[in-house]
Amino acid sequence: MKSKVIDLDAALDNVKDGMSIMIGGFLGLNAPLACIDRMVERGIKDLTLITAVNSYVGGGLGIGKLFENHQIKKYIGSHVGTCPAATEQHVKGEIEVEYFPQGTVVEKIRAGGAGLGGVLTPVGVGTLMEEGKQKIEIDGQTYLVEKALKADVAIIKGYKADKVGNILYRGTPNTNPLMPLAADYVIAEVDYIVEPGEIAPDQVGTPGILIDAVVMGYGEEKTHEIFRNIWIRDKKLA
Amino acid sequence: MKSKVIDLDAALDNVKDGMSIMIGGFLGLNAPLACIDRMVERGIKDLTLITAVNSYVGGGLGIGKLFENHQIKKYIGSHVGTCPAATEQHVKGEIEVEYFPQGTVVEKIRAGGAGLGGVLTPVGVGTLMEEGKQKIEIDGQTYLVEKALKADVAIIKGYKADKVGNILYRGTPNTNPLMPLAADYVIAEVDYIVEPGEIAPDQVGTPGILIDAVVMGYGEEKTHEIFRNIWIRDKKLA
Amino acid sequence: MEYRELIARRAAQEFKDGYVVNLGFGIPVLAASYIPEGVEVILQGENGIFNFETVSKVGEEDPYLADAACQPVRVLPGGSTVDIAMSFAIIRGGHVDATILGALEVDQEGNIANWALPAAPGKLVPGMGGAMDLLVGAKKVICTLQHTDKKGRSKVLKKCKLPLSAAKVVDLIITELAVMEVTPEGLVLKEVAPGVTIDQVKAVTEADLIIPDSVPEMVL
Amino acid sequence: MEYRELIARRAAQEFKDGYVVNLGFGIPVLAASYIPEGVEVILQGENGIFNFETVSKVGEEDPYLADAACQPVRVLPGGSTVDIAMSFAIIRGGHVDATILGALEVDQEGNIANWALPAAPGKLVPGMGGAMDLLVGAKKVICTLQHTDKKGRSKVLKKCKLPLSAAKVVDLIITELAVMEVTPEGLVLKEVAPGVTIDQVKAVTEADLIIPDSVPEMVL
Repeated sequence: MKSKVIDLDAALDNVKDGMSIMIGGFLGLNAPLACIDRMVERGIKDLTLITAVNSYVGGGLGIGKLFENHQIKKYIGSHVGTCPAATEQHVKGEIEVEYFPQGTVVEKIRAGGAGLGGVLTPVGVGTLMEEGKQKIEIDGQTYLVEKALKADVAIIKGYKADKVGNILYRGTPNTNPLMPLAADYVIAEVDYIVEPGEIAPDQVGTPGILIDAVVMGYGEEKTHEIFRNIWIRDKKLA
Repeated sequence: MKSKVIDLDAALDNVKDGMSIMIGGFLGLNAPLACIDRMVERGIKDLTLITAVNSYVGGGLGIGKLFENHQIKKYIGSHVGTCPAATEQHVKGEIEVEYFPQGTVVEKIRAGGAGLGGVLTPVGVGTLMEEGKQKIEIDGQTYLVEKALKADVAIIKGYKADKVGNILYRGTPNTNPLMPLAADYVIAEVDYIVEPGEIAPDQVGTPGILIDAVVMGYGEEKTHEIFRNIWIRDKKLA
Repeated sequence: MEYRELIARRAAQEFKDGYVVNLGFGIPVLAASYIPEGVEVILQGENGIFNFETVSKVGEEDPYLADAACQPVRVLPGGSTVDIAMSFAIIRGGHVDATILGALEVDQEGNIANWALPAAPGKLVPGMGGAMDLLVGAKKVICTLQHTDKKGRSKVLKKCKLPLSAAKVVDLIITELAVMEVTPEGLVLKEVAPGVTIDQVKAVTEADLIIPDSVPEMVL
Repeated sequence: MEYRELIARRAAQEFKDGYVVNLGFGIPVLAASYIPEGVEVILQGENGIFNFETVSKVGEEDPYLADAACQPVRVLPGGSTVDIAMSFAIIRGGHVDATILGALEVDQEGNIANWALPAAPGKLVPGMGGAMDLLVGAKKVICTLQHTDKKGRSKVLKKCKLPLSAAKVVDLIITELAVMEVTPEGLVLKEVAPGVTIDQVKAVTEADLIIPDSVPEMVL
């Protein structure tokens, strides 16, 4: 099998202005920070960003930077609240925001990747979430029909990848295992790259067949430093 | 946290005549063979059995025995073909059979466990699967509405469990990780029981909160012997 | 007692041994500090983590592991992590015993509003996060909030005015003045805070309160 | 050449380097023995396994690991196992490049019947297993079957008579006599088996065949 390991910039050449993009991570944790930082430097713009949650509280890390640098045209996810720039741009009408309950956006991504038309969820019934949506009755219960979501690109974060793209996750993998099925081009940023066979088959969180490019992220040491520093800054650690 | 380890018979006391039951495994592999054998001895009957696939080819192992012993009233799954007893009873009208495409029955179980009303699948459109079912149009494509499935009991097979029910799978876990969400009472049969903390948190395939009872299965050695013998018998191994 | 501590202490009494619980930010998380003796609960974070505790000393953190507020945590023995689809399958599928969440408003039908404030015409903030899923999925929904807003207006209403997070889901409302239970008959006053009279509660409650013959004081 | 080998050899020519393929039992699995030099394919088993090979010596087997026919296998370096929901998400989601499946009948519209034989009134056997999902989900569907049944009747029809597995999904039909492609215009005869004439194919084909000016012989 051919190696999928490429330079981070070569991978990002496939991310163009105006594209829809799913980015893994939960408030910055297990997010592809190196790719995002480079996307900021490259200034790729007019993006439709799809994530489960928004940036680390207060912004300044991960996808927060994409909002701060005005690269987002539309945001699809469960909140803007943790990201001051996203909140401000939303309130001023500078970006379009489409809210979904977190479990719903997660299932919409999963459905997109799994070839399903959408999701039948009881969540949001009786709320604004109903607006403009089909509803369906099953055994006397009402469900919203939430359509499947796909994207042009997904950028995910793994702990280790082998050269053919098998991903091992560590800690809380959050949305990373879902997105590779739902996008046309999939970049996996990881902190270690190993040889095929070094990740045990039943510890693979995402099979390599779903990954187009493996890129080296900041590595474990720098990743640790980033989080240690923000947690110290925010008085979570001392 | 309290130990969930109990005697196999104490767990099976919760499986009563007439119940619906999901059983993990794929053609017998990674199936709860000890529980099934004991269910045969106990003669629990009139069961509605829900599985992705049927027994090992030719029967005589795992759920095949439940058919051979006439304990199944209704079967929900993707085929009867591998199990001569199931096929014969179906053809004679002795059991009720409800077929679904394998991916559909898997998603129906997942939906049942995940609080979703059902699944919107393109699979089965234009076939007999359409009969009596709602269809829904999303962006010009037609999907079948396949209702969520739940059961009274699920019996799954893990490799290891810790005493509070966290499950580590080995090899091909098949339907085992899905079923614990979709049943009222969940028995996990395993080949090793270990202390809490001995399974790394990110290797847990099913969180212990979903498991009601942990029971000791045949253990690795006997499991190995069972499969080695049938594979030799069937000329797969020599 | 400071109102936050009072509410958290009372909310903690709702924990039962073995409960899987998801706690919202603020007062709900504080409730974990007052879990009764002999009661063990399993914390769930909707990012996909079970049975954890926050860590606070440099060196204890794992940069790949955090709770749903992105605080550094450790997984306790018997805990686990899962992906977020599994996490919300567990939430929505009814496998979380109780959630404690804050609210902007609640009402006597058990409706709750806790996700949307109009920041500009047609612009709602901050978004619902995982609250809607928890409200619909958790077996028991406990809502903790201050009884009134800064202007003294009741936040326990006949009918919520803000966009709902979920309809008819709240089981119990705990404020610094009272504990109220949503029942098919209406909102029942179950307890009052120490030193607070029924009339004082009624005076700042817009909702119709059903007052039983005996309304005990909270035991904190 | 025995018909099974012939079909399998020709089917194997459809493998492209890097393809993820799912092979049905029988002739399709046999095709894996004839993968062209320099072409690497990744086998997928719908029970949740990628990049594996069967093992046949006692001691090589793992009692927790098998393919979708429950045969003992080993995972090759770069392979993996997943749960069955992920496996079918991958299949249905269009992430499998090609599937080769047998059939009872196919027709000129690309319909295929391979799951249901009436064994008694209203009783169909053996059931569809994972075939319907593969037929709808795989990017390319290759159908391998004998051109006629035991009584010499065509299995390549104008319209399938048995219950369909999927509608309008077959891309390529490979029999011991011919290769036929399903196109918007109809069923096109692409190749004939060595020594077989176009007329011989037409004589045993119920479907309307579009015959191009040049119909090469299979190169096996």
